[in-house]
Amino acid sequence: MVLSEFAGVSMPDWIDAILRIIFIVALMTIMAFALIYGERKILARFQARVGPTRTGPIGTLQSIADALKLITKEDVRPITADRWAFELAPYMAFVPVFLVFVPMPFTETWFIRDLNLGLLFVFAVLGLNIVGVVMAAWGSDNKYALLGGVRAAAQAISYEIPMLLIVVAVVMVAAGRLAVDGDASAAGSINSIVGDQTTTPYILLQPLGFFIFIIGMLAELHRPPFDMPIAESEVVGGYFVEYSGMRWGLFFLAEYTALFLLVVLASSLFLGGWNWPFGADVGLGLQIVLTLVKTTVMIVLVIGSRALFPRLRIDQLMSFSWKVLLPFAIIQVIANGIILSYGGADWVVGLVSFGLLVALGGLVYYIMRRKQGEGTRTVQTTPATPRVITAPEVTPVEAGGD
Amino acid sequence: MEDGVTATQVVFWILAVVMLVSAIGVITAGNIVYAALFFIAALAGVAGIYLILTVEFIALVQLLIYGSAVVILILFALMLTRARERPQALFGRSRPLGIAAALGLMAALIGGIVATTWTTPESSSAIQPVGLQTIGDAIFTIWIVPFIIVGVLLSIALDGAIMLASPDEDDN
Amino acid sequence: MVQQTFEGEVLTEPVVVEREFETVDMNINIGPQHPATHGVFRMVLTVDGEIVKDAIPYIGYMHRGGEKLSENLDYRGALGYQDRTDYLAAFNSEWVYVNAVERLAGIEIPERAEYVRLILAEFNRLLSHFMFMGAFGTDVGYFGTAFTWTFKERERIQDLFEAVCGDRIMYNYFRVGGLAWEPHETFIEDSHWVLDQVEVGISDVDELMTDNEVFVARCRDVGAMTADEAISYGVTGPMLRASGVPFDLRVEEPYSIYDRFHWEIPVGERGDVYDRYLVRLEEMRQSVTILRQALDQMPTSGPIEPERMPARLRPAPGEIYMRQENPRGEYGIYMVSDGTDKPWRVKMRSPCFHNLSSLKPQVINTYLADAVVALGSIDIVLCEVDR
Amino acid sequence: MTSRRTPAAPEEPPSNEPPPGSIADTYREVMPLVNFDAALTKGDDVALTIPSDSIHEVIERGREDERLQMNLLRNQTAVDWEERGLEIVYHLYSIPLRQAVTIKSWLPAEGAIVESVTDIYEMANWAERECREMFGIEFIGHPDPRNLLLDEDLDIHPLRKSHPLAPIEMEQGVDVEFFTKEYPPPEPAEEEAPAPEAAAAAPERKRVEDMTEEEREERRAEQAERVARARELAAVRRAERLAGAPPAGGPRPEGAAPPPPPAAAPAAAPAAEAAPSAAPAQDDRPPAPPPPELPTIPDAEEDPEGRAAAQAERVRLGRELAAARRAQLRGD
Repeated sequence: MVLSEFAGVSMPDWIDAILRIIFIVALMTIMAFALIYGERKILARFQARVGPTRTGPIGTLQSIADALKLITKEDVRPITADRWAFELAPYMAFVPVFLVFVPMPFTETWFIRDLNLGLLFVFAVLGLNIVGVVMAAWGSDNKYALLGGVRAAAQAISYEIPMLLIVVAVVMVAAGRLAVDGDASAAGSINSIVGDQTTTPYILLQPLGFFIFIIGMLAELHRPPFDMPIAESEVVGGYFVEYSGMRWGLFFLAEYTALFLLVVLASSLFLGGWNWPFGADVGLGLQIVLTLVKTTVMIVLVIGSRALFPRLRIDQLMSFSWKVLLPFAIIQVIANGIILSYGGADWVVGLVSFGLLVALGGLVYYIMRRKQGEGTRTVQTTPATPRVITAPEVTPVEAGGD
Repeated sequence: MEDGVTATQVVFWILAVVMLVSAIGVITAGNIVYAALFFIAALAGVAGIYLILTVEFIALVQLLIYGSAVVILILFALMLTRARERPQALFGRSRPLGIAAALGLMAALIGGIVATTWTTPESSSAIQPVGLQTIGDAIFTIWIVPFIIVGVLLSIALDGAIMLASPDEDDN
Repeated sequence: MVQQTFEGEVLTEPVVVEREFETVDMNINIGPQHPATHGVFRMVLTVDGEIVKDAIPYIGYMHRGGEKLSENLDYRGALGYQDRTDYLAAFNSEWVYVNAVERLAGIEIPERAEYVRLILAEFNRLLSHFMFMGAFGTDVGYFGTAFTWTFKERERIQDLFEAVCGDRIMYNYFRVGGLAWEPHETFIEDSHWVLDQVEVGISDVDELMTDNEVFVARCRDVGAMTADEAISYGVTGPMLRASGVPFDLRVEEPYSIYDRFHWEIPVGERGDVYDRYLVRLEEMRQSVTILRQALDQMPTSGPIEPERMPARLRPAPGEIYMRQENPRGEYGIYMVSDGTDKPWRVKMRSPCFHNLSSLKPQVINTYLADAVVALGSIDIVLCEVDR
Repeated sequence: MTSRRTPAAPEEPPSNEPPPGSIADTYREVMPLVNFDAALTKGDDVALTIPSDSIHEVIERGREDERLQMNLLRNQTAVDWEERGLEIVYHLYSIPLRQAVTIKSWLPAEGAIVESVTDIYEMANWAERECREMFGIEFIGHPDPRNLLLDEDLDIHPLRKSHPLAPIEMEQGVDVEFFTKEYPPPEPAEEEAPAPEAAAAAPERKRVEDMTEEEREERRAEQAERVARARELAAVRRAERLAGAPPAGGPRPEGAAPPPPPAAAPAAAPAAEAAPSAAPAQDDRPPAPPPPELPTIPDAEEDPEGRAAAQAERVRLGRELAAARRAQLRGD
């Protein structure tokens, strides 16, 4: 029996695996509860209101109240719904998201498993999430759900490709830097990428990567401005419209866990995770605080985008991905390849990437301005001079009534 | 290494059973969407087998490409078109032809399996996990020609698909 | 597949197009119970994938026979129905009805009552346009931000209304010949205070929505309507002005004391959803300027109803088509009197009814999301459509 | 309430001819063959009354002619003058020339047929559909003459004066007499004097929460007694009205058989009296079929299937009754 180590106590292999699984589930539910509460409070601040204050001291027990409500609610299944697809969809949607937790580095030593191909594992497993969504959409035999499911599938595929390409670009940069002092093949694992960012976070080396990754993440999570699949005003809740009670809770749990994990991934890939400003030698406590601070900042940004952005239409959403993000991602990968293979310095990669980002920003700005025509304000005001009507002189009929 | 039942063998047999059941399910599923879901289970089984052989890269790529992209496109197509109500082709006129082709293919496969001499490693720990870098070097040095040919082939297929899908002028 | 519902009536099967792997046309029911319909309005869209092929609107859910009931109440009694037709702009509807009866009976209205009426009506236009901004923001995708910001301003205006006439929505404050009772003493100061807050509110909404890239992308060139197409559908109000026709009844056929103020009419160019939004936004600012001038010129004392009012109003036989500029368009009352104390016929010309009839051409061959946005931009109030 | 009072014949408002040079003259100039008789309405608008067969031509020329350019049909409705027939009204406005006109025309009360103007104005599509379902005017050439505001298969025309408003309410159990009574003009003020003492004499009412048990009991008994008295009063009044007093809404059309005597509903009838007991007097519609006795719904605990079956049974019976009633109304 290969003895492996969990929190200092060595134990047989499979007990350790089970313990880690239990750890993932526990931590993720707590994190999801915190996120639900956080989102409602932050969203409220954006909308000039206070958010939940009744349950618990300042509404802190709100998410527990939600969970209790969901558990006690009846799990309704429509008669004409397809039994298997409808029942299995929530599990198919939330299991892959929990698996994504495995390679995530919170501090130098705190992670479930430092997989050698951590990044590839994350995206391979995240892809299965869409299968759950499509099963839910088709299973609940509801026109709105079907439309929501089709939109979710189209959006997921078209935003996963640019994200993957950007991750490939980041791995190329990491491999280039790691090859200097070790084997480059460690570049696949997220922890080693974070380990390499003691001095320069990759956002300086790959600003375009960070931008495209954030947009891809928003699209992957169906968050505004990409929340067309669950747009209430058109498809009334999209693929989980027929779900209620705990099944809907699972979808909700999956959504928030995915939000937390992708934000952790983004901050470790680009903002240096536990490593950047203070380096590795500072105590584990400070590292975990650093990770959480970065994650919270980005989560506030994501929630802010939910309050301040309307929804993109499905064809604009698709054309933005295929015609804008994908080409720039490919150019980024090619540029990295050329610079790194000819021994270019890191700052050269950063400069080129920044140039690409500026070009992307300019292109989007141009598209938007051209679409608005000669400027948004196409409404002129003409002075209102009320017309004087020469009323024909009519003998005033004296007020009727006796 | 006692030659009793090791953990990997248990996992292998579980995966084998899963793959067999889902493969049969793909063919005999009444509903075409069930067939697609069984297809996913079969491909996930294949990825599992790769994981047992500790060839992580291929397993993850298999899961990524087949598990999410290809199958989603199939489901995508099924949901939008009328395919899901069409009568099953299982009992169509071309049934005998189908059986003959299937038997021929099985014969070829069994012949291939019997003919090759399988070199089984003496124990599961003997297989060294292959690093990412070696795979990268192999692809871009030794196998560069087939890699590019496959790339060209795929792009041609992509253009073909776009040609088919784009509504021809007289449609709307 | 045939779906059987509980009551046993068979749902319509999706329209089956016979081509081999053609996408199936689905009948999406934006039913009476739907967040996008702002009320009880049903629209069955035949959707091919995302493109809307055909739209069949169903109205009549809120039909309460207002016109028939008005014929059985005396001239003063039917005022209550006017609040309930357009509950977002109740003062404006009341004003039209009361003006119609006064013009029929030949009653002169004292100066101060005219000013109070105009001020309350313009405040009501602000109230209604704020409601549009909130509801339209939610249609386009702002998750509640537009709603809470605009309702913050609506609360202030409704507090002023509550102070003046004791109610927030169904005011029933105008009377034939003037007002029900004196507005409270600090009416003018309160109005000025509310106007300052409202100006801040308008600029907030402006910053939130107007220059937002995604908002522009969603609204520009959606549901565009040319000028003569709009006129042919009988569209009036902000939707017609957005199509480039400067048709504002306060200027075309001025009523009450609008000729004492100077303000401007916003006129759009393309007639699409974005222009309608801009016209309404600019109209809110113009309403604020009108209100400022009216509040300054308003006489602080004076009678609010004529000295001699007949106990039972029996206007001489005759007819009148009184029309005024409501926030949604031209609201007209065609009233025929037959000499008795009950009107013989009251026809309420509802602007939303005709604006809504122009929905179909805007929705065909657009995306489902655009259909919802176009419906939202018409700013319909279903009680007024069905009367 | 049909023709509760015959209107003081409004054949012509005090005929104030519109001043010369108004739009009436331009219309006469453009279409000399049609005889317009113009009148000035109270809102200083010009109303032209034309024969009903030239409506389409007048409106079409009104739109095309550059002297008129009536491009906005702002309102289209009808007025029911009972014996004198229906009057169809078009309000037109020309935005470029800023002038308004009202085109009116007289139609026969029964079987009014008008040519539809939907080919000229799109707005007329919905307006004419509403006019058709409310007044029963047939519009030839209308693209889809379905009902707009009312049910699909409802072929009654509510806005006609002949359509009874009161009997429907009476059928719903509203005491219409109370609303339509002619009130004598209010007597002089001194009559208010006694009222204040009565108010003072009224015992100070205690809130139900802080009443003792027997007070609550006594209050409940008093309420029950008051309800019984009111119900009995209503029954008496209904019986007296149906038997002797002239039915509201004018003389009953001759020849219609007097309505069958109301079912002998005892004064304090139990709640089952919800079914319309007395057919409204002058409404010659057949009395509603007697409501079938509905199966009682057992408790959910004892036998849930029984409960579901009973509910389904009630739904079926209710639907049958409605269908029978509608068939009866349609008289097939």
